[in-house]
Amino acid sequence: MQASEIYERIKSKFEDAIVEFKADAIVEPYLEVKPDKVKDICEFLRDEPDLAFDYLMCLSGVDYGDGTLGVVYHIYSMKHGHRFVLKVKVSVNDPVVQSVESVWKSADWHEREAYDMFGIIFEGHPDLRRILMPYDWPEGSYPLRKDFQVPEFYNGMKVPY
Amino acid sequence: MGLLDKRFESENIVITTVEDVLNWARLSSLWMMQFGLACCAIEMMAASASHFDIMRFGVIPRSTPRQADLMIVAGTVTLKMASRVKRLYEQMAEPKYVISMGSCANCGGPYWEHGYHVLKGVDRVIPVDVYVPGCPPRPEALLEGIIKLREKIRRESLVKKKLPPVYVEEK
Amino acid sequence: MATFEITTRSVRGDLKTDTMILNMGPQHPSTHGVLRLELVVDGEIIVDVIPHIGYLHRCFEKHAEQMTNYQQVIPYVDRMDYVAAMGNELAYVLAVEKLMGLEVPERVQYIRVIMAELQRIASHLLAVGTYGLDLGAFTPFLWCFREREKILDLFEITCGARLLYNYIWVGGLSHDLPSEFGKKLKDFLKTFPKALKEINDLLTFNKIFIDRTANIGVLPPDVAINYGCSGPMLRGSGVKFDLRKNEPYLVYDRFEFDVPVGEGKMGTVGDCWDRYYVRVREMEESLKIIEQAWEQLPPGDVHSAIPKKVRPPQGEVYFRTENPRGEIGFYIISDGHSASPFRVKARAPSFVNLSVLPEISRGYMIADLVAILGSVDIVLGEVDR
Amino acid sequence: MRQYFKNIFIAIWTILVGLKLTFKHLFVRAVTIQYPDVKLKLPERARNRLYVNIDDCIGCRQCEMACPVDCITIETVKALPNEDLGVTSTGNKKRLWVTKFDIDISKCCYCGLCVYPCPTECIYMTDVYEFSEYKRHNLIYHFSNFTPEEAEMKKRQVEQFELEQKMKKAKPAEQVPVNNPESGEKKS
Amino acid sequence: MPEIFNMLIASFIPLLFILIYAVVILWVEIKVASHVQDRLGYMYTGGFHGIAQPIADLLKLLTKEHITPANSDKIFFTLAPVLVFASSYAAYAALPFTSTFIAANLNVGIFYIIAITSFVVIGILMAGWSSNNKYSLLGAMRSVAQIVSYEIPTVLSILTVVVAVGTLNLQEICEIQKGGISSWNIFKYPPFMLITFLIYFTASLAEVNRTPFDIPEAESELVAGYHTEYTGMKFAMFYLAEYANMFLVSGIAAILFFGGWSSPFGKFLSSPGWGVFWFVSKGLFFVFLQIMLRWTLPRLRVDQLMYVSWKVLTPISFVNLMMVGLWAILK
Repeated sequence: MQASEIYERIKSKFEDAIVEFKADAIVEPYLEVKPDKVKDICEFLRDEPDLAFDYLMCLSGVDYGDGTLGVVYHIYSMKHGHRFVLKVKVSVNDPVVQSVESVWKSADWHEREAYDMFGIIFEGHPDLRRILMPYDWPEGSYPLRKDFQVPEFYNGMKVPY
Repeated sequence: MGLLDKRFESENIVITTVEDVLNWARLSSLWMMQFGLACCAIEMMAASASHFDIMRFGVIPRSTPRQADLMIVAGTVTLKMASRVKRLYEQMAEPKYVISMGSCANCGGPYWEHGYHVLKGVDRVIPVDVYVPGCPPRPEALLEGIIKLREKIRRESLVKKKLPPVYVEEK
Repeated sequence: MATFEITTRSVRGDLKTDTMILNMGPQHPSTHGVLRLELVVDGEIIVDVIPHIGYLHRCFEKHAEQMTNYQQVIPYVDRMDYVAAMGNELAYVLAVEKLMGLEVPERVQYIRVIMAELQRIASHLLAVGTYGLDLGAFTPFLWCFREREKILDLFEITCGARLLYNYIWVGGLSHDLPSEFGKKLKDFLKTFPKALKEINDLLTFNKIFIDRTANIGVLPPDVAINYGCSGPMLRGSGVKFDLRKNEPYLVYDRFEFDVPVGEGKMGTVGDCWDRYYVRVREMEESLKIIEQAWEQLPPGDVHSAIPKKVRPPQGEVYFRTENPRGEIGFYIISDGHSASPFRVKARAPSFVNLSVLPEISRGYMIADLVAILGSVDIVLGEVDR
Repeated sequence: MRQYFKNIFIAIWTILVGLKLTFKHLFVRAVTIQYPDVKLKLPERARNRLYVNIDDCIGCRQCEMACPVDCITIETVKALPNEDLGVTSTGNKKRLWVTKFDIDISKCCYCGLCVYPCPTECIYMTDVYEFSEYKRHNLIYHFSNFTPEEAEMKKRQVEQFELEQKMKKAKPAEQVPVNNPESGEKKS
Repeated sequence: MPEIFNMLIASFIPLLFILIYAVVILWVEIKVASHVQDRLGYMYTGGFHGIAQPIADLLKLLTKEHITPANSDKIFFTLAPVLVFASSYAAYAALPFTSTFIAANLNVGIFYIIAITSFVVIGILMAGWSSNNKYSLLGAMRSVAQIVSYEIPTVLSILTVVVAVGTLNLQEICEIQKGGISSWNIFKYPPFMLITFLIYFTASLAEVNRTPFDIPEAESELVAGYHTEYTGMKFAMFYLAEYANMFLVSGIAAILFFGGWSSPFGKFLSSPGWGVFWFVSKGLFFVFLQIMLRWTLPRLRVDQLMYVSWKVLTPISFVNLMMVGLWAILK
């Protein structure tokens, strides 16, 4: 099932949630949606029998550098063998996205990592805390942001070389 | 060196012979702590496997820090792990030695420039006796590091280190 | 699933019992590296497991963005899953080539398949060896490493390194196969099946090993898919999904090999024994692939397609391949003008497989948790990236 | 009841099979390479310690740029026109003094990316793997044959020569007979 | 006056034997383990094949720092290794090394040995509890459950032999089996004595915490079980006690089933001097068997351990005891 047909199915159901569908993007077309509608779209994509996207391949946070953060969902269907790309863009000052942890359990750790690295808050996530960085890492500093400054000291240890 | 360390003022025939025997005992049965962090741990396992048998030097992997007297820091020490490495080092019984294996443990290795979470060298947390360079070092390089450590232990002495003479200018 | 009934705060007669927090700390003989498991334990029975990871977070994604060109990221990709470095390189390089739309000569593809399959055998040998070690059997660990050394010799005469190779480059390979590679590969293929049979006799069909692993840590197929597990974890639960067959890349579609799946021979489908046995059978399949690939190896030059400047167009790609531990995927965004990647996200199989650990280890005993963790077969370099 | 006895029989049988195997392996020759006495001959592509043949180095900094870890630091000084630095073995004309060529081998990740871009193949990886140290700063290798003072002196010479060039270019333009103090020194 | 002299000699010789045997077996275990795993084991300490390695180990352990964990019961912490070693050393009193030499010729010899070896449990429990470490406590709990539940099959199989032989005195048991290989107990009442030996050997493996029953000091689960917190000489005492126990149980197996110091050729080579050789070599053969088992088998889980003891060994040893009893009466 091609990406454009999947797009049609989503458009028919969630008309207002769609921001942009880029069919001719390099390598894979993707669909950008509004941050507060992500969970419903994902549930629809998973429960629809002939879409059956039951496998979340990868959920990655991205810092686009010009003050917008993004979350990219790569999903795949085991039954039909087709794949789809969903994108969400939020601004840096209120980076809130709906959590899809209830749809795919593998999103749990991916979202915690996106929060840990970019500071994207996933509302509805059971326990959103840092996963890779130490728990007492300073609150506002998210390492993978483009404007990240390495702290001079951490617990008495000099960090830069 | 535990009970008798640095207890004696001067060297005499009895001390030097006792020193040699105890140094020989300590260097020929260095019990290693099973403590692997990253890729160097795989090379450490290969060193204790059949091809480059580390047990030929009397190095037996022990699982608890209490019974180990050689800690091989094999891999990248991150900031989150640094306090653990320090605590493990403190739990070891006194005559303890540390081999820093691999570039990451020596000075942060490939992660020294942009590694915000990597500790730049384990010698910032615990004193290191021998640095084994390599990324990861060959098992033979680790064995050579152990031989170098054995040389260092052979030269250790019970006598308190003589401080360098202090030069006082003439009035 | 829980073999014993869980009594968190049970009152046996007037004896009031309570759960205990046991910390299988970052340094523990059986945590395969620096993983901290916080166990909530009622006596010996596990009530809950809380994994704490991040003790080996080496900021791979930050490094990928700071490098000056795509070629320099490959040594860092090697250090992610340091047991199967060739697999990571392959996934990253194929992703960049797909982004650039670069065509690679046949010979390079065949050599890449041979190297990836040799790496799969070496990685599974380590997994089998350490699994025996976790359950108390020391000898299989050393026999497995004796065989693994032969594969490392093959890698060393080809690219010079034993563990982290930097061998597969964007567009080709760093060296062509040396002249004595064929002979060494031949006698490895001849002696390995015998050694594998020995390890099987000693460990796989040993009654105590079967008691310790059958019906333990059962992972139902739908939970496996929902948690995103892949590789031997997924196939152990009976789901016949292998990227080399379902989404063939390189020249995998030219070889015929079958995908072993857990059938629950010694217990229920999806238990530790099945995951272990899928790995042993996969080693035999990899042997078949290597033999076929070696016969059909075409001549050619491996350096011909290596571009002088690697400048992928503006765009992004998500490409995944079948690593020994599961499906490794690289999501690369390139902004067209600069030589270094804008964002590289690595989807590591161990990271996802580990997230299912709390789900499948409730109700078992501490000794079983060690068996379950061994059968999940994680590498911390990949989990923490 | 039958399963009960079958279990016992399987247990005993597999233990005996295991014992047979380990007993057989007691007499299999050990595969150990006794390292300090017997050293393995490494294949010729082995990647261990880096070595730089400094006479062939033309100071092009290709290796410094290619290194992902930036563990090579090179400082070069332009040769004065009257100085002739000779030709490298591969026939390239040398035009730069390499006053500082340091490799911090404890940072190096042994990936071998610096070996390919070198035009004169003067940097390559040897098969020496025994170089562990007691002190970390011994792992910083200095390959250039310039002592720091010589490098300093060479640099001053070149700056001073540049100054004169600028002075010469500036003087004909102004045609002002300024008796600047440096002109006296030019001849020394 | 000579009475005390005799007692001193009688108590000193087993201690000397344990020390020499432990030093040798330390070296043998690692060498056997290495050659089973196709490698070389000790090579460089003390010339040929690392002969002096155990001496180096013990000397190093002597000069290690003694660490007593914070807020742990100091008294129990130091007493535990002493108790564990003392109990296995005390059991050597009743072992008949040869026809003329036995430390204490008790006529309840075997009963004394079973009683005294159960002190080990108390020692291990003390070690586990007092080192104030969760892993040690778990290790101690497991070892108590294991040793106590394996006492039953051990005692029952010994009872079977006593029924067949008729005396508790170890010296007399050896006397009865003097007539060469055919008179050894294992060949009497053909199938049952063999089954008794198998049960006894398995149960004694558990008694001594050796693989496949080495759960109290399970390397991969409980870090190092009950002796996690012990360093230096205290740990060496545990190490020594484990090897002393190993020889003790294999010595008893040799006496009860394979005729102790009696030579397999009946009259030939059966002088007291040779008696020691036969007894020690039979004991060392079973110790070698235990070492080989350690490097082949994985470890059992605690509840499987209980299953083997209560559901398999005990019922079969009961049936066995009845059969031998009936056969002895009908004969």
